[in-house]
Amino acid sequence: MARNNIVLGIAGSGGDGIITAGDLLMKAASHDGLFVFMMKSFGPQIRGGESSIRLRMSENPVATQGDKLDILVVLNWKDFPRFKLELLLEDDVVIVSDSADKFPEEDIPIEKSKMKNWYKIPMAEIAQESSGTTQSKNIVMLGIIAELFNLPKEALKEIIKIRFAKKSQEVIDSNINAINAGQNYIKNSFTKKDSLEFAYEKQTPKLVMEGNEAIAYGAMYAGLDFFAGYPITPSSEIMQWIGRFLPKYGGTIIQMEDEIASINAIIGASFAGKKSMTATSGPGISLMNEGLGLASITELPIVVINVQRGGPSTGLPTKTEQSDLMQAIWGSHGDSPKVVIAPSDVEDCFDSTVLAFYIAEKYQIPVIVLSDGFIGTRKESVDPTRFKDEHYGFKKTNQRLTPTKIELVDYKRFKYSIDGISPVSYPGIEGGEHQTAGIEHDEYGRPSSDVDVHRDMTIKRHAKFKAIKEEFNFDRFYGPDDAEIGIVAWGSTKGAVKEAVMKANASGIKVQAIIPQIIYPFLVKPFINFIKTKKNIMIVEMAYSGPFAKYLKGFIDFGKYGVKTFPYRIPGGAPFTVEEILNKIKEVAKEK
Amino acid sequence: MARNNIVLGIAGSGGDGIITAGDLLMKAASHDGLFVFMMKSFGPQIRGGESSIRLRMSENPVATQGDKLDILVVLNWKDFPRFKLELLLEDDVVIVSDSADKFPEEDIPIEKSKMKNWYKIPMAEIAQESSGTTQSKNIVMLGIIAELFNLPKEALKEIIKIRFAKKSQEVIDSNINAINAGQNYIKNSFTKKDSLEFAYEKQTPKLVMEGNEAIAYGAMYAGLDFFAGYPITPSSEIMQWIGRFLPKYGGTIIQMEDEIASINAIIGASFAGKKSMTATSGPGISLMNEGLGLASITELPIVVINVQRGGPSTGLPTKTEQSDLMQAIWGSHGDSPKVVIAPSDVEDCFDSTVLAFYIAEKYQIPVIVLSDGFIGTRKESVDPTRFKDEHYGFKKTNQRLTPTKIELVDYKRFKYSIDGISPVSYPGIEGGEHQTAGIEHDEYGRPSSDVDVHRDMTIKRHAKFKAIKEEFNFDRFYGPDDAEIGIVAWGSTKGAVKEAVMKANASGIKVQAIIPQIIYPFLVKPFINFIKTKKNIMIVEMAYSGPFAKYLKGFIDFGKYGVKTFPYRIPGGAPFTVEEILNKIKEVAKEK
Amino acid sequence: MNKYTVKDYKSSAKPIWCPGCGDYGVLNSLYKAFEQLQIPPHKAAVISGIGCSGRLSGYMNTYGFNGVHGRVLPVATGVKMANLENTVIAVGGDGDGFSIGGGHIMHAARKNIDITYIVMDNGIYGLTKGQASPTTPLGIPTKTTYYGNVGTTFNPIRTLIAYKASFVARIFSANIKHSVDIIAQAIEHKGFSFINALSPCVTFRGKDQYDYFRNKSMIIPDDYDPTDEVKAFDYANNEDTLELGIIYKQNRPTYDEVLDTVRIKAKKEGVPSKLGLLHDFEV
Amino acid sequence: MNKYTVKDYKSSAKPIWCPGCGDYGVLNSLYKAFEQLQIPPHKAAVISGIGCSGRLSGYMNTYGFNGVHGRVLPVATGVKMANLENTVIAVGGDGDGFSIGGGHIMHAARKNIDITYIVMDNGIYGLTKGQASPTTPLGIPTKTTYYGNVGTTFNPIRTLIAYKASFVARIFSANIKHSVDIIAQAIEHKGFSFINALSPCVTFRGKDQYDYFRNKSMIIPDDYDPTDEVKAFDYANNEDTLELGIIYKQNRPTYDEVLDTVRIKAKKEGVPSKLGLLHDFEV
Ligand SMILES: Cc1ncc(C[n+]2csc(CCOP(=O)(O)OP(=O)(O)O)c2C)c(N)n1
Ligand SMILES: Cc1ncc(C[n+]2csc(CCOP(=O)(O)OP(=O)(O)O)c2C)c(N)n1
Ligand code: SF4
Ligand code: SF4
Ligand SMILES: [Mg+2]
Ligand SMILES: [Mg+2]
Repeated sequence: MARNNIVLGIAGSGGDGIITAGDLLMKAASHDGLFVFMMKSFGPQIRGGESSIRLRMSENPVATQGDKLDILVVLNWKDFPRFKLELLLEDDVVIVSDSADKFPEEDIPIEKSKMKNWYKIPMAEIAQESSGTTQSKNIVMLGIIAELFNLPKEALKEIIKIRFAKKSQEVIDSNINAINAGQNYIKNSFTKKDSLEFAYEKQTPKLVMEGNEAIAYGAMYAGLDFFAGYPITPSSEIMQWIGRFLPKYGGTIIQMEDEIASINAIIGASFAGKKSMTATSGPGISLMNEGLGLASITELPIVVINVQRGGPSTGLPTKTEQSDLMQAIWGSHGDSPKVVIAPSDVEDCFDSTVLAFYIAEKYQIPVIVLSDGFIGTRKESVDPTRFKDEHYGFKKTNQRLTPTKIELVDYKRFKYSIDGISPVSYPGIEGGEHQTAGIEHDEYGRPSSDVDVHRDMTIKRHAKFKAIKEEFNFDRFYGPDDAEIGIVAWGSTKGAVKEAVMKANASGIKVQAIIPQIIYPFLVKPFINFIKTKKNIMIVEMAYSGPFAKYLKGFIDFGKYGVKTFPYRIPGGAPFTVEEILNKIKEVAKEK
Repeated sequence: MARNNIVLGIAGSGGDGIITAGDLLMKAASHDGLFVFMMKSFGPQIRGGESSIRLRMSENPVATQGDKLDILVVLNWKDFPRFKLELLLEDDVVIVSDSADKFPEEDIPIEKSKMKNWYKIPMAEIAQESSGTTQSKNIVMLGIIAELFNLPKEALKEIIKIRFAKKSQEVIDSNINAINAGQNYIKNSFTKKDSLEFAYEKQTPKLVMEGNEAIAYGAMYAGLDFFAGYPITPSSEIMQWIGRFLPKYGGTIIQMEDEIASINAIIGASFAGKKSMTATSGPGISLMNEGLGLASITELPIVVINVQRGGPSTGLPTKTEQSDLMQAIWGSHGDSPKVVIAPSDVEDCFDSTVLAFYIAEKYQIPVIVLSDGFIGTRKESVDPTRFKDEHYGFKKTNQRLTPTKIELVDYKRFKYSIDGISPVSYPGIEGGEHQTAGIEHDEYGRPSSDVDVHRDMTIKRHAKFKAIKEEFNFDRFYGPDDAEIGIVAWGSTKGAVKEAVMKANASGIKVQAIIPQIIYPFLVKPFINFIKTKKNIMIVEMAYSGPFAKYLKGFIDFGKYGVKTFPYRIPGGAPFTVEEILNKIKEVAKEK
Repeated sequence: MNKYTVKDYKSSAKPIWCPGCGDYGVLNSLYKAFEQLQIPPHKAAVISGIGCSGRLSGYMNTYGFNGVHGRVLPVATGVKMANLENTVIAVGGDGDGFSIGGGHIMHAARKNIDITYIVMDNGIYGLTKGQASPTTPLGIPTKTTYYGNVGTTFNPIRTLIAYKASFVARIFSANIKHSVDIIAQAIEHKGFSFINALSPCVTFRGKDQYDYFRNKSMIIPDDYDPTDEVKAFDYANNEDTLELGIIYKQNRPTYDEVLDTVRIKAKKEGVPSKLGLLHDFEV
Repeated sequence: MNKYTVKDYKSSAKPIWCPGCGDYGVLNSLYKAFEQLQIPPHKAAVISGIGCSGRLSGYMNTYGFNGVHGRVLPVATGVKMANLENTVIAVGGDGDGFSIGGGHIMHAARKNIDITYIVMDNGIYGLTKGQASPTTPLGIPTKTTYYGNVGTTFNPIRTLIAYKASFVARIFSANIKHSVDIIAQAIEHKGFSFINALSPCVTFRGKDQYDYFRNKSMIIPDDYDPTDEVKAFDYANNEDTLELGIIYKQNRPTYDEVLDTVRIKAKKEGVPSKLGLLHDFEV
């Protein structure tokens, strides 16, 4: 059965070199121009412990990791159970394992029926024979499965050459030997029983990014000057990537002592006129809430990235969840307007970050980009033409409004205006001296505890929301406009929702999904246009308490439009599968 | 015109002794058994600067400060304008000022029509004559107005004796002299033109408390063992009161280095088995969000008081607002259940705090008490019988569930249960050793990153909400059940809402208000019973972005019940007046 | 005969640190110090921060609290002050303690809270996989300092002396015997005891870190007098050698002792019933 | 002739500190130091924390930033590192700096951020009306320590020396001439300069605080050598006297200088166009 779309999982212990193997195969596929989608998963150990990768490869773009594995490779059975919810298997899955690895019957959560196609191959032995050590088992395994299922064989060797170019020729040779040994084993002494076969046309090589890298790159593309941050899983890669590249352009990156210091430092840099950003995850945001309020009242542009992880507290550092939504909007005390944007895939991480800088600088408001561990740490093919200046240039060049000469006479930093935007000076501009303050202040920036000043300033700061709502519109719809079933989802659930919607429509159930990118302020009008055409609306999110559904209802009286809502909310940990959502769509379709 | 209910305002500069004067008069009134309601207001200066008090005195209980002043006393006209929104005047207001104080015509925002009854009295001169210094001007003023309007004259002298008992007889005498001098001036050389006259029956002396004191007292009543905190306006009095009294009972109070340390310290003390609490205001909560999540996932009882002030950021430290509601519920990252309770007046501060300890300890969950500057710092008469053990005893004696001997065999700290409550041991209990963790954990408390463990634990932690919703019911309704207009409000807006409802009903507009005390989890069922009988519902809050309205709508599909909502939301600074709300009720009454 | 032995202090969880991690040594020393002092497991609480080092509390069969990053001292302060009968040990890493948690040490130290605080110092962020910490040497590349670490290295011992900590020591995780002795003394010390534990991270600082610590450290000679703070400050310059042992020690009242005097004063002014407290609100 | 005089540095806002507050003296000294150094107002930023002391930035006709409580150093770090041309002064109180902000000083100091940090130290929380601060003397009653202050007093000078701050000084707000001189030197110093300004709070510590400071302080003799950290540590014991002047001073690279070497290294590895950075994502 020739397939142009395949999902492969590899599980084993850290020492088995699973990550390296997965990475090489993913790169080989990209080299051959395939679209890839790769997730890694680890246990809590830093070294050793269990790890797994799942890799989807396809001739066509893919939006998800693929619900179930077509191929499962196991290098160490005892590590498999930890991933039972993350590595679900197709009924006709093909299993490949090392025959030397004992199978601990009882504990393995695989139904017998799925074990029909199971190849036990002496991987360690082949490795030992071909290279004198079992260390190369992972590479041998690549040769085996490449040959078995027609995965990108030649490309694998190419990639090995590129990857180890900086090491010795010896290293390259021994790795290629290992591939060959695996391939030869299959070619020479093996009878294939299953019919699974990958078949694809080569295309031009693809770029591959993680969401965190796309954010880092997006920030630099948008003109980032100043980054201050503190490491935290799963966001650290953003800081690390920026730390490597920003200094080339004269920018400044500082690792601060904590997240409180980080956000205050970028507020300071923004006050000094620079495009500034920090990146963190939930625990860091909890510490930044005071700073976010400070940026809101001082009307200083900053971009804050939250790569969400499972909560509460330290929670599930390496797993994904969407439970920081309400915090992003309301986490700081007082009426402190800020903007919340949610990327929905890796490319969108780039896009959302560029947009975040645009909005922050134009509206002088803090912007939170709500990514999550799922998008942040997965690898996905991206389309290089996305990054052309035609698409983003206008956003990039947009600058803060600075005062004119005339405005500098009797300069009012916080001058009232219809859209809430007032020209802002910064140190270096003569005549623009002013005080900015976290305390309530008048138009000059002078502290004031007058009730009417507070009322006017609160209204001024919120006026920006109106202007933003006028500037932007929803633009992400999937499925036909005339569907009576609607889905609202946000962020990383998009992939599964999109595929589920396509499948549902293909199967005759009309559904349309909407995935807002700007989450807050909520673009009420276009949303109402959407729900007006619907009868039943599913609200999908990965947070058990259902914050997104509650948030939407806060703005939209669904009942008024005769629309019934069907919240679908689960705690985090593993990303949604397409099937889960499809099943829910079918349920909703039965509702009158 | 004899009145048994009177509203008096005094404005001047800090040095004028206005606060002392107000305090003495309030105490005199309480001494005579009157119900009092007193607010103070200051400018930003620590010393000097403008200050004002407004004091309502009545034979019957009062729920608000009274919209407008019947009597305005001004010791220093130049300080008056700062309070123009806080000291509104009745049309027939009587104004009393020092004739020596120049009236700066242009800047005084008082309509001419309200200046008909204006007595300029040589207060400084009388003071100088009677005591050789103008310092006693404030006390002379008390004598003057006491005589003029029949305020508690004899009680004033009593109170002076009590107040200065620890000082010398000389001090007492000179103050009483000053009172007499003021009285004599009116008796001997003054013709009263207005008809305002306070008339009342003496009753048994009343207790007077500020909301902050009521919270502090409530905590001690509920068995507080451990307090850690960091000063912040307008909550500091809580810590200060506790610091004075808790050590008497062997309890521990520590001033920590900041709010982060404070909340972590009380979590530690709670882990060690003690009833623990901290108190702060918005900026402090922003810093405590991470700790709140930690308490939530470790399921440790703590009580956190937030005396809200105007925000965002440093904002309006000395003025009131209700803009931290959503933060209380959602401020910490991740799905981190906590309970939010809102007191609505001074007595209720006591009640809410006792209730907070009860819920925290029983459900092993952090509880936030959302008070505000208005309740926290005003002085109000309270009914001493409220504090009887019959009312609160059951809540006070309730303890955490600790493990039985049998449960200590293979002890599971986080054992799954229907109501989410698991027996909790603490250091000292043999066999109860366990680890508790901010990281996701299994029933034993051991770290786990398994997806299904996280799912089960998330559900366990939220199960407490269901149990709480079953245990409690709404109990605060004002106005007739069959009213078609409803009002929902929370916290300190209660007073104005209650009076407005009473006035509206008296004037023939049927309105019923509901004021939830437990805000989160939201007691949906009783609320639905309420709205079922209504057509139009006003949602009243002092936060411009309307968080309370959005919050309610998140839970209740008003449209489904055919109910229209009318949010009434204003930025903070000054408390609602009864008239504002009444006007809004009239508007809503016109709606079909 | 001992009532409690090392195995009574071991929890059922098996440590998952990397093979060779210095934290194993600290854990073993702690087990032995507990044994030596015969601390009842149910009367001990080990409070930890977040980091590889923070995992330690989970391996102790005592009460354990694994909190959030950087807040180990406030939690430990609460646990101790809530019940003086408990032995309270705070543990964490150099990032947890000196970076995000840096603001708490001075206050626990100056208040002289009667706890023992062990910082497993590997000069790196282990758990987050290799970023710079305040004790990472200048110039070396880390994940966040691709071109070499910037920022002068923090000197924990000197700092703790300046904070007036009443017990300041250093141990090396590989020297268990010495570490057991120092940890036991720290626990016995009445007041705030600080131990900087040199504890290599073989994964992100390499095995060399063992050699570095081994070569640079030396056990403090017996005739050293740890009671003079200026001499101790001079001694702990960190540049020539890393002295192992008690570098500074002082006896002064603990926070709980001072609070007791407060309670006595408060009681002298009268102890009404809780309802009697209402008198405070009479006019 | 001077281009800028004191009045150019005065904002239109009139200070609202209590009559006699020490902060007036600090403000006046700062005006004069600015005049002496002829700092253009538009190239200076004064960053302040929350407290009575934090009001100072509002009285300067420079750029001013009045942030949140305790975060003056992170903000100042951002302002300075964003644009090295600006003179950046951070100001705050003892609570702001040593209590809630205590965790930031060590990092600004060890990184040697080129800013001047003035702590107006009155040993009390002024703005919140009289609670204990880390520098409140033991035993005295405050609003939060009704029965007398508990907790040993924090020693800022010794601590800053332990942090390796490159300029550590003390001034007394009543001695304007001396203060102007020290502040000017601090601003001119390349690197992190810390000034502990004894600045009485007449309202909550009483007028006596002037006498106390006056009696206890002495100007450092000319022959004092501030470059030896151990001697400086010894000198700054705070018990006998409060030395006024520069207690410790060292020249070492500032953070921006070190970052410049990083930038040079980074550029050496090639500077692609921003679109060219996409190569990093090729397989
Ligand atoms: C508020 C917050 N910020 C950041 C993190 C991420 N984080 C976890 S451990 C750690 C540092 C670990 O370093 P260290 O304290 O030296 O411990 P080690 O792992 O080296 O023992 C960081 C930054 C977090 N958990 N919480
Ligand atoms: C997060 C936070 N916590 C507490 C406060 C309240 N607060 C404002 S100023 C201050 C202390 C002031 O003392 P200090 O820093 O010594 O300044 P001073 O007024 O004495 O000059 C406090 C606790 C606050 N504004 N923000
Ligand atoms: S990463 Fe380093 S500190 Fe963490 S367990 Fe491994 S060796 Fe130890
Ligand atoms: S309270 Fe103290 S510090 Fe504040 S202005 Fe008055 S004297 Fe100065
Ligand atoms: Mg470390
Ligand atoms: Mg102070």
